[in-house]
Amino acid sequence: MDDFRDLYQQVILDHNQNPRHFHSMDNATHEADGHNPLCGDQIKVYLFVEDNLIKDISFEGSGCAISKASSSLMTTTLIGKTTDEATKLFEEYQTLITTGKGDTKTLGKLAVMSGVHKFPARVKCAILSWHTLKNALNNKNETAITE
Amino acid sequence: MDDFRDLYQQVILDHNQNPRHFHSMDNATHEADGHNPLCGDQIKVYLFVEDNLIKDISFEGSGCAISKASSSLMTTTLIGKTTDEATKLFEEYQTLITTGKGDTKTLGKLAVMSGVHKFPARVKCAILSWHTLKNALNNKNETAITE
Amino acid sequence: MLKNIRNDFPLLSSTNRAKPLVYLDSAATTQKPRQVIDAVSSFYESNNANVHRGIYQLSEQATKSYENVRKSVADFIGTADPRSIIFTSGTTESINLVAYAWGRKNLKPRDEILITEMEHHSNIVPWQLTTRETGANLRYIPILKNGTLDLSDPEKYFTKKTKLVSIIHQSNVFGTINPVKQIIDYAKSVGAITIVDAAQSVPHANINVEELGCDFLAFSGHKMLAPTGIGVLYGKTKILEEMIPFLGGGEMISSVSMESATWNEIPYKFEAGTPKIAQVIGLGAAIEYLNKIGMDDVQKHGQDLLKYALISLSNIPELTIYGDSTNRGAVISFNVDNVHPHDLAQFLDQDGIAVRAGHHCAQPIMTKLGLSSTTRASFYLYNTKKEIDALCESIVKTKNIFSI
Amino acid sequence: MLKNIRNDFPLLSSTNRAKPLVYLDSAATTQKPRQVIDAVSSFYESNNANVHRGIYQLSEQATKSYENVRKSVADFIGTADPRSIIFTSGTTESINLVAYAWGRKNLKPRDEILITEMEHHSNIVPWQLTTRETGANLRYIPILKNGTLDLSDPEKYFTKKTKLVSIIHQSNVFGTINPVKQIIDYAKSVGAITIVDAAQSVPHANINVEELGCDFLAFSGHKMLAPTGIGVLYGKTKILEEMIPFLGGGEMISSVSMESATWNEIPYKFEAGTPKIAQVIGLGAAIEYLNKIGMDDVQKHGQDLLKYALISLSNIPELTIYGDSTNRGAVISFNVDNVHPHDLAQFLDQDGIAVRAGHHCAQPIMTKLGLSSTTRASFYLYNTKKEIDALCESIVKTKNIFSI
Ligand SMILES: Cc1ncc(COP(=O)(O)O)c(C=O)c1O
Ligand SMILES: Cc1ncc(COP(=O)(O)O)c(C=O)c1O
Ligand code: FES
Ligand code: FES
Repeated sequence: MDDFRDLYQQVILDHNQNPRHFHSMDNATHEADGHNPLCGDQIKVYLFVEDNLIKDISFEGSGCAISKASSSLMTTTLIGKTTDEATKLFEEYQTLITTGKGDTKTLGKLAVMSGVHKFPARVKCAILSWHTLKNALNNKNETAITE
Repeated sequence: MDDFRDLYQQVILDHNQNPRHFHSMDNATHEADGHNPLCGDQIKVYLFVEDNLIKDISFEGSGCAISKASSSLMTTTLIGKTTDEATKLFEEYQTLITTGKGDTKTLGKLAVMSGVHKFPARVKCAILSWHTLKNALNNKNETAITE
Repeated sequence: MLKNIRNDFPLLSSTNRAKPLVYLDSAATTQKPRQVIDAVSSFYESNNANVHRGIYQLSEQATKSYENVRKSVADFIGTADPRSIIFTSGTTESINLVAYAWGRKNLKPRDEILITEMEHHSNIVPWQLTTRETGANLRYIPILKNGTLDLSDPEKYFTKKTKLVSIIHQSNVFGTINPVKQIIDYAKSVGAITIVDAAQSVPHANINVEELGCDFLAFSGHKMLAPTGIGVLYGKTKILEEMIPFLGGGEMISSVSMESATWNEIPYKFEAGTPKIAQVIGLGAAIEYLNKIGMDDVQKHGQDLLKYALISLSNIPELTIYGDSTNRGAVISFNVDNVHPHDLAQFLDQDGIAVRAGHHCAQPIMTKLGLSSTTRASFYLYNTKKEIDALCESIVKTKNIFSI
Repeated sequence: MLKNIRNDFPLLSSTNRAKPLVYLDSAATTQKPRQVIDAVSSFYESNNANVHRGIYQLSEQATKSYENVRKSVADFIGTADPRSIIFTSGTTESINLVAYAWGRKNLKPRDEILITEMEHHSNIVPWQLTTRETGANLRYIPILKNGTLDLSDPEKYFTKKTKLVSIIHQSNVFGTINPVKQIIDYAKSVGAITIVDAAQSVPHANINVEELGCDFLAFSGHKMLAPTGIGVLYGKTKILEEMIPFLGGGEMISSVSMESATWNEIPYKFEAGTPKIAQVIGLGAAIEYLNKIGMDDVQKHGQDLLKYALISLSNIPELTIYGDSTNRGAVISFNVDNVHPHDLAQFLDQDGIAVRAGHHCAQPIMTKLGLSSTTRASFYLYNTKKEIDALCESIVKTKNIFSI
């Protein structure tokens, strides 16, 4: 039961209900599509990057609470970070959701996602937006598919 | 044990050791090849038929005791019979080796083969020469394959 | 009705997340009765041997048991000839077998393969692969909003070009039972070969291939109480005899030389390699179990649960049920407003309830309906109305959490 | 050595024709230990669910167990990457998978497929079928009288035309263990893809695919204590990734539209349909059992029995043993003068002894040796010297009956 409460923390339910930066972006410098083959959900991530600084970021698409909250938290976390910092955070975050371990200081609000690792079927939900982000930053045109 | 003694009756062991009409035939009017895919054994049956009367019959090839005895007994039984009688006997014999039942009067010496039906893996051994005979009589050129 | 059945299924008295298990995912795979589990164990304990070629009692017995199941299967689907029963590893392999051994040989550029928009991936992808190899085209009979086939204009789909028609008997998404007899008649009128994907129908009702008149029928053991890893392809003997082999190897040959080989008689021609012996024995036990209950009662029980569930679920506001065919099986797909199916399934799981969320291996129809996924509850002979009550209660609870 | 092992195998204490069973047909299929039988039962009793897509605990557990076996298999054959392990229904399907998904795509007219004269039908017929489709030619490395390969003139067989080399690791007729490493090196020197048919070797010794350097390796669960209906294809990930799919259906796709589909990542791309879940679990238990004993001890026990049996059988006059490779596995083919192998097997059966008689699915080599069949005794970890004594005794008895 505690595992479950960890997974669906109030913050997550809240971000699901009211996802932040949940819209398209006209002047995006980078964008990419993401697809979770397990469920068929699709998202799109937009970035506005200047001098390696992520000045704006947004997303749209369908997804479960875990995916929406993860995307939403990603946007609020990354605005104002450099692309290098984003890439580093991606790795920290990946460790967090697959093992439950990570440095809460670096991760900040992302730490609420730690409960996911107890639910392997949902790890892809939590990582989808991040994979898509990475593709966007690398200017990859292919759809990111969660591995 | 009794099933087994039925299968390998002395008559059968004897026909295996000393198969009758175990040779080729130069002046055959009919001949056909037979093949048992279960073991790879091959035989050939030769017939000399005049006015629908089987005047001579012989066989050659490789085979187990059951197959050799069955072929040998077939030759001794059929010489002097009409081709129609042979076809009828074929059916009687098939019933015998698959069910153990049959009219001992019609079957004559063939009745010693009744034990085969208790050993389903050996039924093909007992029927091979007869299938081949049938093909020979029908002037079929294809190799008889036990079904 | 169907009393005391649950005691036969050891897993049904276990727990899921420390709650009594409510298993509502039988359309994916069913639970197994003691009788099937024991048949497999006892085969390994007292009869295990390779079949068909052994000159020893153990092997003879195993062969007999194995071949007897072929007869029960033939009987179970209403055909007299066991030679028309090929054991495969499942519906997927069964359909692929036809695609490779009939399709790739007989289809030519511009020939048409006709399926429906509500097929399972296992009845779509093999044909997409076949079209690549043969140049044939793949066409779809469309479906209507209510989850039934649009057969209003058969001439449009059944034409001289139609060479193969493969249809899902019962949809694993909507439960829709398709008018396969009618479709087979259309197909015959244009001379096409017919395949019925009966993965969801054979477990639930009396199916008779002679009545249906289909050329092939495919189904899986694991969806009808039998072990995983075993399936069946029924085929008309005349067609099977004319077909080229699929997998090459032992058992399927009559003789092999270095240059070439000749094929064994059917059905062995299509059963290359050491057979799935224990799984076949398990399938036999499953059929015996189903026969003992009687397929009419199995079907009636499914229909009772279905009706009860349809009413119960309809009473939940903001819940949408997909498909409302009048002729349907014990499977319901639905969604709850503002709750993603995977979240719903995760919340149900927490209450011990196992349902499925996703595209149910039927993406084309999901796309057409503008959905990426649904939640699916499916019922089998061991389910109860109380379990449906538990499902509804848990859905309402979840809905409330998500709408705060 | 290998003490108390027989108690793990329920069937070994049963009877054959009312005599204590002496099971000497493990090369055809092995008996199963309690641990494997129970692993399968207990999966059905407490963990049965479909894998990979279920959002409920039961399915998550099943998925975890299933994927853990993939890791054990990888480990067992010495590769670090579980993505190179594909679950199939057996060696036969494994080899056919390569023939269809690699061979039919990559082979062109006049390309050469190279195998040996001592192959099992499952490594001959798939290639004969492939040559028909592709126009490639099938060539054979010949064997010598002693049952070993004639590798005296490699340039004759390994040429620029050679595109695929598929070799039996251990002969199921002679027991010969072929120098596969050397053959793979020849194959690599001409740029050919390599397959090892390890159906008879993986059960008996430590096999390491990285050391062998082969591109593919195929084996069957049922010959190594595991259930029927499960096999493995190991493939180098880079090659698997480039290959087209084999069977189409669920699990193997990433997404499907009406027009086309994209494939799932490896190994799933090659595992279409509901997996052989319980059989995979059983394979895991078999590997655990073998690991516990240790493959070195398994091999040593086999070699001990082999040596003992070779000596004992050689002492019987009028008995011919086929093949005398110095490097060989625990399998002996022989014949007794004037006693047909099927009669011999039938007489042994009467004494409770299960051996195999026939062409052992290796007709080409039988034909070359001028044989239509042999009797074959094969040994595994549960066999004893006493059983070999019983075999010899019964052979002598039979011989006497036939020579009266
Ligand atoms: C050397 C060899 N290869 C392949 C096979 C085929 O294996 P299976 O029948 O399990 O597919 C066998 C056993 O029958 C064998 O001994
Ligand atoms: C309608 C339908 N067809 C085919 C299949 C595929 O069956 P299997 O996965 O057992 O091969 C399924 C189930 O997954 C199904 O529901
Ligand atoms: S279920 Fe689709 S992203 Fe979570
Ligand atoms: S074993 Fe070959 S004919 Fe009897």
